Amino acid sequence: MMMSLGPYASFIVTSYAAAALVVAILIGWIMLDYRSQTARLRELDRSGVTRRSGRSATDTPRTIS
Amino acid sequence: MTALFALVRRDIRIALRVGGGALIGVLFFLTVVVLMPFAVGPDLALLSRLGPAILWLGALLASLLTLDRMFMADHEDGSLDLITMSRTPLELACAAKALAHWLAAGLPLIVATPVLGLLLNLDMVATGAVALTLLAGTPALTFTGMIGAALAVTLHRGGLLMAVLVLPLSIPVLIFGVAASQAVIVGPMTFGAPFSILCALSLVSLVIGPFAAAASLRQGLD
Amino acid sequence: MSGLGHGKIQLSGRGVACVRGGREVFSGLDFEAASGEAVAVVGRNGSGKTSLLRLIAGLLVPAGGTIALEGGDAELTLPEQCHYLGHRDALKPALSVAENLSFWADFLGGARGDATESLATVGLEHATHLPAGFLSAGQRRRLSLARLLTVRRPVWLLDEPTNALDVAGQEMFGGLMREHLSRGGMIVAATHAPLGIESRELRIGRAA
Amino acid sequence: MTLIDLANPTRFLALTARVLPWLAAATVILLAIGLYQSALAPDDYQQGATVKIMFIHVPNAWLSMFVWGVMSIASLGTLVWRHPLADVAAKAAAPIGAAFTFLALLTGSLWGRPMWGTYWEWDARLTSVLILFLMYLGLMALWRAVDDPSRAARAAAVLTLVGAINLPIIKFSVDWWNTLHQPASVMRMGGPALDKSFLIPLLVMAIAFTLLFVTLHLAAMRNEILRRRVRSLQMMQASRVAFSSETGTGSRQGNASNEAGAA
Repeated sequence: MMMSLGPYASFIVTSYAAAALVVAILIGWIMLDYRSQTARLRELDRSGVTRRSGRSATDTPRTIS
Repeated sequence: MTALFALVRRDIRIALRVGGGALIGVLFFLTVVVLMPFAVGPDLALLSRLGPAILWLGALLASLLTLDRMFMADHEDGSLDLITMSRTPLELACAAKALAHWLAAGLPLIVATPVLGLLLNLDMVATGAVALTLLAGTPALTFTGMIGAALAVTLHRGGLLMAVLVLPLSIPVLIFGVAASQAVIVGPMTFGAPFSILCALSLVSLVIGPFAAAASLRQGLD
Repeated sequence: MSGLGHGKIQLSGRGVACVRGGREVFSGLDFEAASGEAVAVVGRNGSGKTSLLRLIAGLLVPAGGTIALEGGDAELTLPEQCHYLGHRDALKPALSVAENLSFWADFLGGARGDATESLATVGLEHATHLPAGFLSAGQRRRLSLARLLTVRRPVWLLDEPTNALDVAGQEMFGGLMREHLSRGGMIVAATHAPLGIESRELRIGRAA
Repeated sequence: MTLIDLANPTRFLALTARVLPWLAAATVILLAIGLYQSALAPDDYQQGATVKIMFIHVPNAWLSMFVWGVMSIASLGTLVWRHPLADVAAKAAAPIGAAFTFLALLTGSLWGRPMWGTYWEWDARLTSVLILFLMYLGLMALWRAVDDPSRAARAAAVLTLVGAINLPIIKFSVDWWNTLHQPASVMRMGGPALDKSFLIPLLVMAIAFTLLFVTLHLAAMRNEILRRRVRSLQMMQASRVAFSSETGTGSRQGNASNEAGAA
């Protein structure tokens, strides 16, 4: 189905495209970040650093000190 | 050459990493420019007339603020001692540091200019003119500001004192930067004359800045 | 390769005077140091130990007298042949251990040792990719020592070098200094604690 | 699943792994429905087809405020309840909120161009959103400026809450400033009464974008938890290096001098 977008079609298309682009960048950034963090964790695992068992995973101020 | 390249690369890396100040400068620029209409009112015609001046003032303040730590950080952790002792002349090291600072903190300001031009109702040509004058003029701001940053190390005082010292030095740059941009938008003048003076100012500061900064750093050895 | 590339070198100061903040710290100081020799600068607090090192390093201008190095590289000035290890470590917390070291190696130039090997020697080989900000004071000091190994220079000026080092670190450092001396290097160290190697004492200031 | 259960990051990670695919799927379906409906929506008699920008502009504008609300609650969690995941949530939300705010601004100015003849008008709404955007960026800069997340968390939480209190004041001042200057000729966006043919697609889009935010936020929180794990492991690695070198220095030093002697 072809819509008629009137004289300002380019503005409408641009705003939808920009929204798609920004959301795509967000998703891409989050996925790349996830991949790099898991890779670093794996590397640290390989070099023999492991967390003491029973220790909370995040380094909230109380658990890290 | 490797030494200078290493110094530039290190400074850019530090500026872009966590805790670095490069992007905060752009944010400051953005904030200052956005603040202006609240003071002068949202009259678009007025804003577009003031636009180049607002952008130039914003860029001036933003590059000044980030300059503050240029030598201070190296002084505090002892790096400056080693830089002074090295085989690289201190003048060249200063120039390399200024170049790194401009790449990390000055260029982003120019990249941000078109967006801000939109907010101030500048048309494409005017925005381009302001961006071009900033491109030609911000090196002068960095290289004269560097003298103040070096003095701040000597005097063990940063911040406001440095601003008071450096701002008067940057008046010529401001005059010709704004004049060249205005020439494109309204002016009876041609763009060429003030723009070439602006470029000349930048070139002169490229020479004077490193020497003055190195001299004041040497004086301040302690 | 000797690593230093020089024959015998001789550091000498004649009638050196130091004035800081309008106060005369010391004056008429004569000293000598030769290849393979360690000089321990001792004296009470405020007697000018650090100032003497900074004078030799060219970081302070003497109020009188001369300091000269004979037999070194004729093309280089005295400070350019010195390593200065001060109270501050000249490290950037945002950069990794390896980045910090390789920056100084690139920037200081001259004859280079192997950076990885130097890091292993000072016991930081597992930490190369960690930000220097994660290191403890002792580890930062070790990283500074790696700089002395990576960039070869004949004269080491050390200001309280064993500060922040644990017993094992001091032992390791003693080995490094002996190694440096045996290659014809020279050490001038300001210290309160024993240096850990055989050294000649240079007492400055009035005896307390 | 209570809030206390969520306090354990490992359990949170497990939950995230289970929930994320479903959330993502729901987001995609709702977005598809919303986009289809907004494509079918009729033209506005006054604005013509440009009213279609509304379907993307309004959800983003809504999220720009909603995300700040989420961050404010998370900040309360940091300061008052000391919930271990609160500052993770606050930090992860900031860039996403900034992105949605940016989109609200961008689509707003693209909408404004045909309506006003200029991309940017210092209209009260747009201006308020611009200030909100700057505050998001400031908050992100604050998170970036401090290396230690637990130290940054307190500062960011205080700033977020101050911002939440300040936002209405800023909105009010901007409105006042704007009416002081603005000629009344500028057309207001949206309009008071929205026809049902616009309202339903708009609601679907708003829900879809909110779901999108929830999905992205959970994923970003997971990243943040992993990042902190990496950080604490690196810290441990650093301290362990010191330990091993203490025990092993004797032999290593011997090696070093041997190598150097041979060189």
